[in-house]
Amino acid sequence: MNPLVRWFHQLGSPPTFDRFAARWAKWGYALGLLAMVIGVLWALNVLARLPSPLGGMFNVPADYQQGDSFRILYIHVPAAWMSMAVFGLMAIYAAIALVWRIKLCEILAMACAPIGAAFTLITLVTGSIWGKPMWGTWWDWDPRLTTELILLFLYLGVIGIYGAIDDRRIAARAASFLAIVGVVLLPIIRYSVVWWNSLHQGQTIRLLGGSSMDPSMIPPLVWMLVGTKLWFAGALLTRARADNLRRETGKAWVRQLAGSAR
Amino acid sequence: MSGPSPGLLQAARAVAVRDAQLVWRRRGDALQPAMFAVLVIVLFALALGGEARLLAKVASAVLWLAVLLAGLLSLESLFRADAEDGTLEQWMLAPVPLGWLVLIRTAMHWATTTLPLLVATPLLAELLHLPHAELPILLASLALGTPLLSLIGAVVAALTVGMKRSGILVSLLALPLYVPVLVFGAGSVAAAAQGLDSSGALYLLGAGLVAGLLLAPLAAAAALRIALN
Amino acid sequence: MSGPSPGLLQAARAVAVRDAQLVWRRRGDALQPAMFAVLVIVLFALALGGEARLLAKVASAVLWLAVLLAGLLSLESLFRADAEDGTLEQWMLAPVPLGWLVLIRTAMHWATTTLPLLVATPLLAELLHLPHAELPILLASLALGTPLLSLIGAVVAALTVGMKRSGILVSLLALPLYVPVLVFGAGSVAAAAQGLDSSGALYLLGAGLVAGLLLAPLAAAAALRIALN
Amino acid sequence: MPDSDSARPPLLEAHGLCFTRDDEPVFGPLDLSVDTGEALLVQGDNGAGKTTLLRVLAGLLRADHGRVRIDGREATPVERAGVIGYLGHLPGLKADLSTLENLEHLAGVQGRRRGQLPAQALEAVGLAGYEDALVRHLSAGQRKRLGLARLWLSPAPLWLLDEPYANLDLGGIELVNRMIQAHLRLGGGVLLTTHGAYAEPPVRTRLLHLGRGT
Amino acid sequence: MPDSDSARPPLLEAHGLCFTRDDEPVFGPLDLSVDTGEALLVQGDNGAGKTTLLRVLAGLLRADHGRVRIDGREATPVERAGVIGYLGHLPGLKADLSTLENLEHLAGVQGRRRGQLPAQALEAVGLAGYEDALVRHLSAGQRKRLGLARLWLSPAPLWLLDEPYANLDLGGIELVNRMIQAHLRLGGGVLLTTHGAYAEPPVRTRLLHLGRGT
Ligand code: HEM
Ligand SMILES: Nc1ncnc2c1ncn2[C@@H]1O[C@H](COP(=O)(O)OP(=O)(O)OP(=O)(O)O)[C@@H](O)[C@H]1O
Ligand SMILES: Nc1ncnc2c1ncn2[C@@H]1O[C@H](COP(=O)(O)OP(=O)(O)OP(=O)(O)O)[C@@H](O)[C@H]1O
Ligand SMILES: [Mg+2]
Ligand SMILES: [Mg+2]
Repeated sequence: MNPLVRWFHQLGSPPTFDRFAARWAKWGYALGLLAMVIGVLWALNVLARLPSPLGGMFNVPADYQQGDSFRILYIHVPAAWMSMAVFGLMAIYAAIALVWRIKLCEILAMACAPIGAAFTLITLVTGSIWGKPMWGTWWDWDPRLTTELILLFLYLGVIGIYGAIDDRRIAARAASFLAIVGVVLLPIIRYSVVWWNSLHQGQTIRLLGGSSMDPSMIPPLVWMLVGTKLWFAGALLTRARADNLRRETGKAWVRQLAGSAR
Repeated sequence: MSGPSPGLLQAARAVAVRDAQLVWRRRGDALQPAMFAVLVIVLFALALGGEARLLAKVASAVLWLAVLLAGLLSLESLFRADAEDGTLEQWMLAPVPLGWLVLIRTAMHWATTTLPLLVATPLLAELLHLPHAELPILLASLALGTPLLSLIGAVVAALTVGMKRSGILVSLLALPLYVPVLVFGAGSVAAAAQGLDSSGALYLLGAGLVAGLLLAPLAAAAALRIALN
Repeated sequence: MSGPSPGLLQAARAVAVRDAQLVWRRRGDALQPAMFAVLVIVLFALALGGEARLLAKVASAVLWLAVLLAGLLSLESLFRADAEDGTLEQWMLAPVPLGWLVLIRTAMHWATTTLPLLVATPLLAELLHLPHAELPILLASLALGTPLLSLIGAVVAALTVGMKRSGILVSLLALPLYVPVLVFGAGSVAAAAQGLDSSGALYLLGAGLVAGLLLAPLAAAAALRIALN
Repeated sequence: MPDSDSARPPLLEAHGLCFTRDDEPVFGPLDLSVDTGEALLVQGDNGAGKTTLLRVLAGLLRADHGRVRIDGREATPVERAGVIGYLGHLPGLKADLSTLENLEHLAGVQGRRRGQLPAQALEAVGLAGYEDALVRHLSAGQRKRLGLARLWLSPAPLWLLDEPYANLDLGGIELVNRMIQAHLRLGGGVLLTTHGAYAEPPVRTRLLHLGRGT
Repeated sequence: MPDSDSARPPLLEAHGLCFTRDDEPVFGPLDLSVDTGEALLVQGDNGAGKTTLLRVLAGLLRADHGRVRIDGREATPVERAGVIGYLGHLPGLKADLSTLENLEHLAGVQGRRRGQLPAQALEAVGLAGYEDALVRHLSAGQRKRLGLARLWLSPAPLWLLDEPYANLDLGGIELVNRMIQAHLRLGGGVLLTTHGAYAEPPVRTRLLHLGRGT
């Protein structure tokens, strides 16, 4: 058996997963929050202003064109990357769920959707806020903006199907199918700036060298990236755990759990 | 034996509470008409190639059309569920007039399907680059026009509730009746855009709304009795 | 005992003949999507107040949108009846691939709901004052684009066929997938209007159509098996 | 009104009632009456027209000929309002609401029997403990019981019951009989249909046999 | 192929078949087999899972565990195609087409038994004279007969019949039994469900009793 599948099978028993999720979700939230706080403080130059000998190391200069408004990048870019990464992850879970019929993967895929939708919404909102000073308009029908909006609709579609079918497993399979079909959108979002001429900025950031951005601007972004990933892990485990419990309502181990909680 | 028969207000409360509970139980469904309108707007902007100047000119017409189409598609859900599970039969046997219950039901349907759309209108107007000066007129015309659309739609929905697959027929029956509302509603914004006075059209819509409030529930109730025969 | 199992062509003929007979028995229903598109176009013209110059500029976008919406609303009828009366079950047990039957069914559905609309397009274009030079491009883009829309729509309709009240959800799911088709379809006409070369967009649509013909039936068949489980 | 003095007109009275559908007669000229404190049992095969008759009497369908009088007065919609409790093939329940919410809605629209509360009605039909269960999760028999609770709660004196025994187990049949007895004792009247003869209420009952073209 | 030599693998064989819906087991691990020339009768109460079992065997639902073999080979969709004739609760008929048109459509998609024509099949089930009648105008029993004609026309050797006796009068029950006998004589196999014990085919029959959680 495929090792990945075997791992899922081992973790896949609902009580085991419940214990796993209950243990690790809070760590995801806590560490993610910590990293994001560091990232934001760093980005806003709060760390640089702290009285410490290393203060200068934390300085993030204002952009020579955009002034301080560029700092919204530290929310916009991590959220944008997460919006796509979560969809990809959801599609992977969905594929495993469809092919090997692993229930845990159905649950995980469905737990991805609302979180990814939230990241997408954050991307859209922060992008609009940034767009007003930069382009003079909140919104434009630019390829990248449009495709990102469509990504939001796809997320909503997945959530919608999952909610519209009564049988949880059939619902999850139908929604998984849509998630897999929707993956074609990801490269389009990513390369839309290359294929069509676009208002939106092209590929500028490389985390490992060759970036056209000032190197001092990079570290807070890394903190934000790590922070959003960890936060996502926490949210995913929490949501999956809730769904898992809901599906298992009435089973002995859930009743035992409820009893011991009381 | 016959106990206290319910007053109009009590019956209205019962229907309104039930609808609110149902919407809450199926939150996702309630937002679908709004989503549809958003999609129509997005598609139109894309079809036009996103030219901001052209978009601004047709923005109010597109918004009106999108709201109207979304309302049209949700008409199906106005009475169908109640007819299929027998609730309408029980309403017909109630000591309060059927028209009154229909009015409350229609009002709740409007509040749960169209009102979210009105709230989202400023955002959608921004997507279409509608000039800011026209927004208040647009909102006023929608606030007066959409309840009227719902009332007219209720009559059509009542007429077709007995059919198995009414789908597009509802639209075909409703659209001609919607035309005057659309003409005055979109017309008021267009007038404002040209610097003309738009209050005339708005007054007309208001008058229509009053007439609709009085007549449509009775007509819909009569139609329901015919359709469910 | 097992007699001659039907060839692909024979099965295709059986489905096509049946669909033609059904359309003939319910002639009125077949024209409804076209009627709907006409009404959307008329409503839009009314909402714009009939300004000919503005209309001409947005004509191709409106036509594309109207055709797309009409197709969207008729998606519901693609598989639902066959699912409800058990025909799909029998198709699944047939010795010919389900994807093949789905392809034929989708083609017949396109021919009976969208083709009449294509035939009416020159007339509708006239209503919207579309410049005559753009008409051939518009027709070409619709001829390539609408079958692709039907194929994509078939996948979505298949996914939602098991739901009791799919209504607006179908639209919500289909529209994001329709966007590229719309962008290139309407884009080709817009390019022609600006005197640019529109063949690129048309080639892309053609390529999409080929891909759709190969993949969509398989995807729709898989979705049907999931939804009817 | 526990007294059913003979001077009172019958609760329900029909004369020469005919119904045709698509020019096909469903049931022929028919006379019937239901007094207070009395049950009328309508029997007939599948498709004999029992449901149709009940719907005509309830005013949900219009008869072609004949007249229906309620409490001695011509049965107009206004006259019928609040007098008729109808339990048909369709339960009139929302699958997404709880049992209690469903009862509250229907009682709000149709009124309540004096001194009865929805929760009490639930208990009366053996659904105590199911107050918050969604109707979606009830079995067919439990739904039927909820419909009976609705009827019990309603202030209507005249009950029209279409196959009240269907879907019910023995305890449920017993419950229907008890409810009918109690209702008649309180001065109500009942008209009920049944398919075969598997159950009928142990009360003063008249019988109407419906055959094709009767 | 009228000879059913014992060396041949059974037409249908299932081992350890389980089906769960929403994590509720519908039927437990189940073994069964149907030989050529043999009928297997599946009995059980309402909701016992008979329909579900038939749909799993037909490949319309996927089992959670267990394997199904047809003619000795693993039952993939390709393997099943053309082997299984399924008569379920849904008739698969178009109300707006005539009986003959319906048969022609289904025979076109599923193939025909050698030497049988749609009109002959209609005659075999007693619907001669109804060739041009729209299905919309048929009674429930006539529709059931049309479904049987479709089955008779199909070349599939293995029949899965879900309550074939329902809706039929005595003549119809007789017809089903005759069809099953003829089909078995031609070397086919039949698996059928029935509710109560009101009818069963007078042939070599095995019995499978399905209860909740079996
Ligand atoms: C609503 C408006 C906007 C949306 C939907 C949006 C969307 C996105 C998305 C999806 C990405 C990730 C692309 C990828 O990883 O390939 C991204 C990256 C980025 N966005 Fe935006 N954006 C918006 C507005 C803006 C504005 C106004 C600016 C600033 C001028 C901006 C600057 C950037 C930058 C610098 C990146 C990182 C690019 C890179 O990968 O190197 N965005 N945006
Ligand atoms: N909506 C309808 N349209 C056309 N015919 C109908 C309709 N409803 C019922 N019928 C027909 O009218 C006749 C009487 O039907 P009805 O439902 O009153 O019978 P019933 O005595 O209640 O039968 P059952 O015991 O099966 O409930 C039947 O022949 C039936 O086929
Ligand atoms: N689509 C469905 N969704 C959820 N539960 C279902 C569905 N179909 C059937 N069930 C449940 O599965 C169980 C088995 O149903 P099934 O239809 O197989 O029973 P059956 O033996 O055929 O009954 P009957 O004799 O009434 O036809 C029942 O408890 C039923 O409520
Ligand atoms: Mg009946
Ligand atoms: Mg069954």
